[in-house]
Amino acid sequence: MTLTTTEITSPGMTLNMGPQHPSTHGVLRLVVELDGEIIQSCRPVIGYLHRGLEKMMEARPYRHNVPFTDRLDYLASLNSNLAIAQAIERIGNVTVPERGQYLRVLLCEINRLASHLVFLGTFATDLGATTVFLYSFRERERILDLLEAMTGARLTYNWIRAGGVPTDLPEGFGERLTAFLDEFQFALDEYDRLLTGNRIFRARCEGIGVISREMAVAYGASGPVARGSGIAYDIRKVAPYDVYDRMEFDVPVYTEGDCMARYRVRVEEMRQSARIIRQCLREMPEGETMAKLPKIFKPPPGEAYSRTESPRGELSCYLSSDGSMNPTRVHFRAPSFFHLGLLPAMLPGVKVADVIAILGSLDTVLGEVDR
Amino acid sequence: MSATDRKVNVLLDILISLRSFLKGMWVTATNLVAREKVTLQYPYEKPQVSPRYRGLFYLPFNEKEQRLNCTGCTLCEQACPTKVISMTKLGAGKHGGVSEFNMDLGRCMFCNLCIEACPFDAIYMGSAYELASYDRDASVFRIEDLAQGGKRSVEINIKTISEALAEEEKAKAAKAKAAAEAKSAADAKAASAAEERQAAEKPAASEPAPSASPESPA
Amino acid sequence: MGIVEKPLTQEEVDSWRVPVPGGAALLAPLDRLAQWARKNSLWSLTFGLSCCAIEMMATAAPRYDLDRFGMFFRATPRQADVMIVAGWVSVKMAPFIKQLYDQMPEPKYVIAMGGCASAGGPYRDSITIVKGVDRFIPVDVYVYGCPPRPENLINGILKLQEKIKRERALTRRGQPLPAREPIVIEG
Amino acid sequence: MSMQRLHPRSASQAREILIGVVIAALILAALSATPLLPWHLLDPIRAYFYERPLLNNLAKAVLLVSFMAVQCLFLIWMERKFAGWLQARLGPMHVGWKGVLQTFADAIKLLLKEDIIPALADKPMFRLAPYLVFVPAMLTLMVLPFSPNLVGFDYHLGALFALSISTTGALGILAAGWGANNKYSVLGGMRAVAQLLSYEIPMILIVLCVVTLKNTMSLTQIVERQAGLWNIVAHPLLMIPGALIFFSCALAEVYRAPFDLPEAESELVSGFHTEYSGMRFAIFYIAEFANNVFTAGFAAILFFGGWHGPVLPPIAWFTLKTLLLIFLMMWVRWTLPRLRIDQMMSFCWKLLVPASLILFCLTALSVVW
Repeated sequence: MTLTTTEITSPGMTLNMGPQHPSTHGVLRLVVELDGEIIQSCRPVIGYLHRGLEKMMEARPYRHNVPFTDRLDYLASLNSNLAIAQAIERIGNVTVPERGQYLRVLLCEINRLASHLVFLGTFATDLGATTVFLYSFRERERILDLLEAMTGARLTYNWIRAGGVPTDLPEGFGERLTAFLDEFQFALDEYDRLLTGNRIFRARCEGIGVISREMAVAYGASGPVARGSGIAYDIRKVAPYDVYDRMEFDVPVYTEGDCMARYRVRVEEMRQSARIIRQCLREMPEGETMAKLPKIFKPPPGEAYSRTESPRGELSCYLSSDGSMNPTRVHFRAPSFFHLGLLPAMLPGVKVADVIAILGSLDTVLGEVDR
Repeated sequence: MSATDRKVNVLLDILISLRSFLKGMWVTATNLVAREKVTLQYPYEKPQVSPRYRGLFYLPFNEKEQRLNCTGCTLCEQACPTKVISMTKLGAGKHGGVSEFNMDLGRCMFCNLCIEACPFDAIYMGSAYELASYDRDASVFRIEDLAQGGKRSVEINIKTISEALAEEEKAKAAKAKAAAEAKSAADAKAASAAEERQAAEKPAASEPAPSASPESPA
Repeated sequence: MGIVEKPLTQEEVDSWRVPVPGGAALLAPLDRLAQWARKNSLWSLTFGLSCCAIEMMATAAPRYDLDRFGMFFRATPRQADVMIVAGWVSVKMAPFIKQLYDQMPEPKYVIAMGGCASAGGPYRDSITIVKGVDRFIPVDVYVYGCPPRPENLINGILKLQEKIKRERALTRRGQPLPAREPIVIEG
Repeated sequence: MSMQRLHPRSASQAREILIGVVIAALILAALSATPLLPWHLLDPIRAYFYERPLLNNLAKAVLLVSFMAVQCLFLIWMERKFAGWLQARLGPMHVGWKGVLQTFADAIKLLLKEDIIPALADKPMFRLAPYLVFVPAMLTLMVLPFSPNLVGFDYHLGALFALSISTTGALGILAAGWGANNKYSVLGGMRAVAQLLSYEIPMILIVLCVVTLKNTMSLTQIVERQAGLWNIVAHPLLMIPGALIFFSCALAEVYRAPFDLPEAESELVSGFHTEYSGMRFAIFYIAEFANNVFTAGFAAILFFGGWHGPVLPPIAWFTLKTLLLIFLMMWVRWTLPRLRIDQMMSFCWKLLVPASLILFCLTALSVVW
């Protein structure tokens, strides 16, 4: 007679987090199977913001496509603009004037600051430190003031176009920006004192949501998520575009791969962005900001692929042309999408409360996931 | 790790934690007491938006020529990615204008492309941003909402343009009349010449078939 | 999926009048009190969809500070008075928004923030986007802009407060809605 | 200092602070003047009530509850204002002077809201739960001595009474979580009960320390025996760690950050009161603040000498101490992140319970010696 063992399991509980949940940062739905407080499996459901953007872009001329990218990654719309602008330039063989390139780098880095500040605020709020959110938004407002002075909008700028940047800096922009950066480093120190050293914050972040180096590579993680896992991968260094090869900056890398590492990477990136902005302001040459594009822009048949480093990771754009006014295919490689893919692999075995910390530390923007 | 070490570590950890809490609380306390409150009390204090701010559109009114700059060339309409603009043209060419100019802000992206497309400086984005309403249809801004000076300037615009058009029409009519007169004079001349010729050739005219058109050579 | 909204008749509205000795004269001050309380305590639902949600967050942030008007964000619809629909509404999301709206206790208000929530916005050509959230829930105030500035949103909230001030809270429990065509969610 | 370089305060706002200080001073002065009022005019009324003990107690209860409700509304306003200032904004501004009437508007609105009972809820439990939370919160306040002769019910086992009654609030929260039939509510309710019961143990041990030191369980007696020196000054080695432990437990008892897990907004939406709307939610909210007042007052009695203090009258001192402790709680709440549930439990069982036990032994030893 053989002994058979039957495993006795308690019926799990299915918890639906989202689509409307305070911590999902937009409309993501996580179907989480629980055993007590431990997660058995997790299935992210996306598509609540799907709007057929890539298809819509195919029906429009190249020039009209740029404003739509504002709404891809709405926390860093200038970076999204840059991705498609570069692809259009490649496909149409347009060279951007040098001042235009400097301006682009400047604007992108300012926007990176704004985006990381939103990360900081929302991440801290998810962990219960509501005040950090308000402090970081206080500094962000000043960045938005600067960007409004430059571009005329607060969130969806559409100010990096194919060919360059449509206008030059407004008067007194450099001084205002430098003054802001001088104060900003104190603000960063303040966040450090409020969060980084805090024992509770460390307890919530250290060793939570560990992404190993191999896993990060396997799942196509990029940006701060990859750099938090010990991969020194930054498109600005690996495949420099615009004038990033002339900039002096460090790529912060932490090897722990936990939430804390990703948080630290982003905070350190803010300091590095400030460095790049200062260099841009110092070294920017005079001259044209935008290359002339023909009124009716018809690139030769072919394909183009651009890679840029958005605050969330590697944001790339693929364009193909058949020689007509409209692209035949537009595709974006959105970093957040790949990071969401990490969730089902990471979450089993962690506690429910850590889901929020992990999701917050991945800093996904659902606008670019559901295109 | 020995037991005493662990005890010391626990104590140390407590002290470090307390210190980190106190550090954070010091930050919030300085913010409470020593820092400015950055709040802008909106309905009472209105912010100064930047000169480049992309708010509500307006059609500038040209005082010198007593009309809106817009010529109804539809370049902005073509430049719009989301088909916000629709207009009714009034006349064409040099004296062209618009009698209607609708913008549906419900689908507008405020992307500035229409303004860049305009060669006549006829459309701008102003600093007005208060766009709330109880009514969904209020998203469609008509020409009298957009034009500088409102309804009056639209009326003036239409008047100026239609006057110009009428003048043009008159001039055209006069020109056409002159041309027609010249033409009729020439025709008359030609006719009389033909008559003369006909008269001269009358004896031979009855020979070809009458069905043949006058242009076709016999 | 179709949601048909029937306009109220005057008889129905009249039947809701609360019969009280003394009538309106007695209830009017209470009415004023209720209006005052409702208009000054608009707790809003933490509910953001896309870009406009970031501006909504900025409105709650120190520079604009919604708390000045007694507005703060509640995570659960049961404790919310106003739902700010901030962002584009896809066909997949629409039933959830309807559900959240149904979960809110009366009296409840909706602000459609931004072009997308008001009228479909730039995505009016897209098949997956509902052309305005008023296709399935009644909207009180539309705020246009892409995204609207925080001041613009506050302006919308002030408009909503004015609307609440005109409402009869106790003497009449519902206002006749303007007749509308039947509303159907497309897609 | 370097930190001052960010957003330095302007002069007009300094003026506002000055106004606040002046108003606080005026209120304190008014409180100090209360003994000078012609209280003897009320004597006939008092006599009437003293002859009828049942009516007397009823009147006391009604007075206490209405006073606490109004005080809680005021406290909520203060908290919102405080949070606003701490977060570089202004807080309520437009309802009444500087938003004083804000919470009154909130309360009236909540009363007029539709009352929803979910279809799948356990209806009797759902209805009962708010009162199960509210009543203990009010009962605990009954034994707090606001001044030598202002105490609702001068019970000789006051400390025991307060501790045991405050624990029963957990029952209401569990009922709320369970009755709503919502997953988040259940999780919140479970967390609340686990947290309350665990943190009760170190709290009781610390209260026992004080009781052992002062050799009485009556709260009035505990205060009276601190006449010369406050506990925290008289026995610094025992009472400073004791006060710290008590303070952490108090934070956990009233569900305040960093221990606000039962209603952690980012995790559990609103925890146990997720499904509550309108009036019932208002009751939860007020009970929470009444608990807050109670724990702060309790701490003031145990460690800071209750109503004792120079110059000002007893009631003013007690209010001042309670308010300061409440502010401390608010300050901690708006600064620290939230712990995870298991971390919080291990913090209690691995650190607070042993520490309070050691402290209790030390106290016993010090008394014996």
